[in-house]
Amino acid sequence: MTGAPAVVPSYSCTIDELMVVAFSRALANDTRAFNGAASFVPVCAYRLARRTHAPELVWAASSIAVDADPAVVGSSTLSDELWGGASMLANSPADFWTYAQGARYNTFAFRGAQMDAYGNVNNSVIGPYHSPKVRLPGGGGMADLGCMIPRIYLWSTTHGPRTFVERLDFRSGLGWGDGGDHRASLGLPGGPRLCVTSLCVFDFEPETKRMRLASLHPGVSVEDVQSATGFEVLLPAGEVPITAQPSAEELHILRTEVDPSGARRREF
Amino acid sequence: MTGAPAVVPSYSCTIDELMVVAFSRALANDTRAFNGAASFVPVCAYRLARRTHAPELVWAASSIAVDADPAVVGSSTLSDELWGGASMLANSPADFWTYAQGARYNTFAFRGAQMDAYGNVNNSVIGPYHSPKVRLPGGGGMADLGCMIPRIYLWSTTHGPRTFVERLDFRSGLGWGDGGDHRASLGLPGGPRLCVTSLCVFDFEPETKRMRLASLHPGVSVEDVQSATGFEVLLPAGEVPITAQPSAEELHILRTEVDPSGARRREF
Amino acid sequence: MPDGATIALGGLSMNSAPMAFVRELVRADKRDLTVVAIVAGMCVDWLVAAGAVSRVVAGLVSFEGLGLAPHFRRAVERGETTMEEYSEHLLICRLQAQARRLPFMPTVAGLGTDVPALHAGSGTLRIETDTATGRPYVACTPLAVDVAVVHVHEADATGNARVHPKLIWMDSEIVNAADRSVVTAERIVDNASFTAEPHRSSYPRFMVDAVCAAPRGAYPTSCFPDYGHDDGFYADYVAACGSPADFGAFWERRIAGPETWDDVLAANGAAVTDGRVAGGST
Amino acid sequence: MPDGATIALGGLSMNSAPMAFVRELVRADKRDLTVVAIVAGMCVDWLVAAGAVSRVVAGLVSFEGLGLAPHFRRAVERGETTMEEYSEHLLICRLQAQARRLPFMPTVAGLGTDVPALHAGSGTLRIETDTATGRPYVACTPLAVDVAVVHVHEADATGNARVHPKLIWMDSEIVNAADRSVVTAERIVDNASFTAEPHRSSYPRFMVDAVCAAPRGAYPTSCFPDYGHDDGFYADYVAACGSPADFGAFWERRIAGPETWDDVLAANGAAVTDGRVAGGST
Repeated sequence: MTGAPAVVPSYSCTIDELMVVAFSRALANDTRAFNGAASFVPVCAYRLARRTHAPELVWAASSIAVDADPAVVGSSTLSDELWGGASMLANSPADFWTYAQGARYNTFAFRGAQMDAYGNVNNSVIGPYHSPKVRLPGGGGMADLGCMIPRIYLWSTTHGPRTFVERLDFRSGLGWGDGGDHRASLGLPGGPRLCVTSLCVFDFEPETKRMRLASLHPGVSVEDVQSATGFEVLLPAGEVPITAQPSAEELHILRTEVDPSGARRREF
Repeated sequence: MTGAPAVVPSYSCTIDELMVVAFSRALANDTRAFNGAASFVPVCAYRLARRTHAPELVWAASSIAVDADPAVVGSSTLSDELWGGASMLANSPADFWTYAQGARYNTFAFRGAQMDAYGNVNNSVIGPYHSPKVRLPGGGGMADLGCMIPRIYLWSTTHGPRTFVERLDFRSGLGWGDGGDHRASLGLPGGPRLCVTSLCVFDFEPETKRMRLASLHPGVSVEDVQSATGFEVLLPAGEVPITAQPSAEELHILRTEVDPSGARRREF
Repeated sequence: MPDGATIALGGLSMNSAPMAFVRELVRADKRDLTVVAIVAGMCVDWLVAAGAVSRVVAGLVSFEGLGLAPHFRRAVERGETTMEEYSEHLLICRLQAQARRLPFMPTVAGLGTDVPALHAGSGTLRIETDTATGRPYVACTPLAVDVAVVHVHEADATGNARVHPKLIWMDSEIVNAADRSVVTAERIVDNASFTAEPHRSSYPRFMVDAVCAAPRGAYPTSCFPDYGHDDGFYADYVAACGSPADFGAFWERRIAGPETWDDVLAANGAAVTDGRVAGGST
Repeated sequence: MPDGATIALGGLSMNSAPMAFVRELVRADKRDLTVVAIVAGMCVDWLVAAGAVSRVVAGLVSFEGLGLAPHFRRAVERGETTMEEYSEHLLICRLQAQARRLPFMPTVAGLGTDVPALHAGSGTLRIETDTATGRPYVACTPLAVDVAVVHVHEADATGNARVHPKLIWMDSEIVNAADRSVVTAERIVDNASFTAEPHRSSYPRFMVDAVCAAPRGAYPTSCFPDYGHDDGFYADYVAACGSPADFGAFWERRIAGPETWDDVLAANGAAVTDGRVAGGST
């Protein structure tokens, strides 16, 4: 489902590791995060951040297991295999949804089959809604958590023009909406902060709330990103930096403690 | 707080026993009840009914302990002393209030410092609301459960003209409201069924929804009830029956199994 | 469970769906069901494959990283089954409005997305404005459910039921909303098991209308801590969906054909044992 | 906790109120507090007796069958303290609207009673009509709370906390609504105690801003199964309220005067032991 060009980083790390580390470094110590299905990159990023620069970071595995610290990441990010070491198993209706609505959980990451320049996502249909070319799973909690959670992160392991589109076929989950102050005008907190892809890292231009290149992965050019992106990519003032290389310590922790079985590679 | 005339039943039971049994007999097998504070008469009635004619009756002690079957009734009907033998301790916000709102619990009993002919109650103030003669505790859950629960029972151990009034100083809890179809017009289910007092049992006249004498306790006359009641007491067609005498079995079960410590007498 | 009924299925994604019960629906040749499932997958796909479903009311139907739900996908693309799509929380709010006998439940979920507009015609969701603050919200109207079916670890004969180590997913929302509820249980236990630990009960007997013993009844979804989902079954299922003939054989041999649920488990190498299901495809 | 703050107290009636914390407020000579308590009694009466409270926001304040709360009653009758009266569920709905960042929570509670009209002026409750069904409902607006204080059995140093055998009352509603939360705990335990049984945790650390050890900290209310409420204390308290002199002496000797909470317990014959408090008045 992607037309992304192959990227071979010139680093001693793989693209999954580069993405996890880039995501991880963006997370502050007061992050209180949770995850949904098939979210290996975010799960590894949360775990890595907690073991490096953000020791007080909260991660609720599957939105349920608060402060989980499992020995390995298994084949599902909703499985109880991920819940080892938790201090609390929260109940979804009474606890999770209250914490999410009150922004007690302040951080969530999602992605869609399509994403637009404002960080809105589509995971419902490709093609016309009522006679779709592809019926996708549905937005699940994206329409909810996109509205409730102030710090939204997006990621994509398939950066190509079919994923990053000018216009979504359906808006299943809210990013910055129509841009500008649209989100605030709905009374909703925060919005998307970063989008970490297989080619680059986007942030969001503060006024328009459109994706803007924040850094290029090694070996990727601005033109590579633009040609893999269906909307006009905003550029920062000055030269676009290269995504910072993971430290040896980060890589060691990621490979040996956070995700020794390499579950993060399931998304690639 | 009562001007009730003394009642000395000519039975081999006391008034508390007569009231508990009268209440108990009114409870159907599909009763799903719970109780609040200082509710000894209802608690004994639920327990007695379950042991006699209504074996499937549900009683949630303190609204929490489903199917509790304690050895004794203690000094508070909200105490964990009442929770022995329960099959479930429900959580109040997530479980109890959902069951109550959905009428999964279908039966509740309350009383007030004042009660009117429609079974509305006042437990908030005596006198003007903002400069009260007596500031009472407040309605607690009466305003809630009076609206949510289809089968409401009232009781009073102090049947006198200061309790049964023409006009409440404040309506803390809803019975039949203004009477007639008022309650249904608010979209609310059911309404009060009986009021068991220290002098008599009232039911509610089907059209007006006003209290109507259903039976007189032994030795009590219609005039006794009327003079102890601040509103006009409706009479049934024909002669007013005498409240049925408890059976020997009922008395035995009440005294030895349901409430061996006599907690029910705390209300008298 | 008549044809045309609205049935809500418990579980979340690859966890704790009442699969043994779903197979009984398949074998009973049900038709025209409306299936409510907040976050679902295999349970919906079986019912759609059997031609039992005219409408799916859900937030998500997938096999997570193991793929799309093939029959669901195809039936919706062909217009044979309607996907009445909500988000998780919008669906929860509709269930809560029903359970609590409220005209609606308000939420900010769905604001700014295309989801509410899908339901403007039916009126099941309405975007409204708070009169005091001017803030918009989505009013979620009650969703009536005829029967909810959930899978638990233990139940007694009267209907008391519990999930180990506690109820974490959203099954209580469908039980609370439904007119009637069916519990399938890994084990039927004595009531004394509940009275010994009443704080661990998940449902009281008066919320449960029927109890069925169904050991390993969530297979191939998980019922942790007892057993995990069976990756191998999912993979084989998705592979078989590549051709109608393959799927027909798979369906007959591993899902619909075996006489009993134990036979299904045996056909999938997942017979009831003390351990977790690991792999398990035959 | 500045003068003028809005503080919500946990517990229900004669159960699990954070009394040791309340005594600290008394000794700190707080003024002009707004006290939110869904169903309360002794905790409110102590604060009113100390002159700390300008407004009580509650559904019920009493000592159950043991009498009215004397200082609360008198202060409201004299106009010294305002009773902002709700029902239990109306108050819960206001707290839920706050916790969930909703413009309001709807309920049928209070319809047909005089309670909503008390708040028509302030607008904290509004009777509205559902646009689709014409059904009336009460819109309960958010109730902001500066600090919630709840008493639990066990907490760890990071703020994870649990109630035994489970959280049954409505304390989570005030914790969820409040900007900050304080937990007083019978026992401080290691985090390992939580990770060993994570399904039993009541609050995660990120909902708790401060933890204080307070053995027997709910006295004279209950903290079952550890100890029951102390009937004798309630009776002595009510009796002492008959005269200002008696109450002054009682207050000094048994509540406000003792140096530490342990001294309070000792003065009431309720020192920390392994058994339940039974009686206990000196």
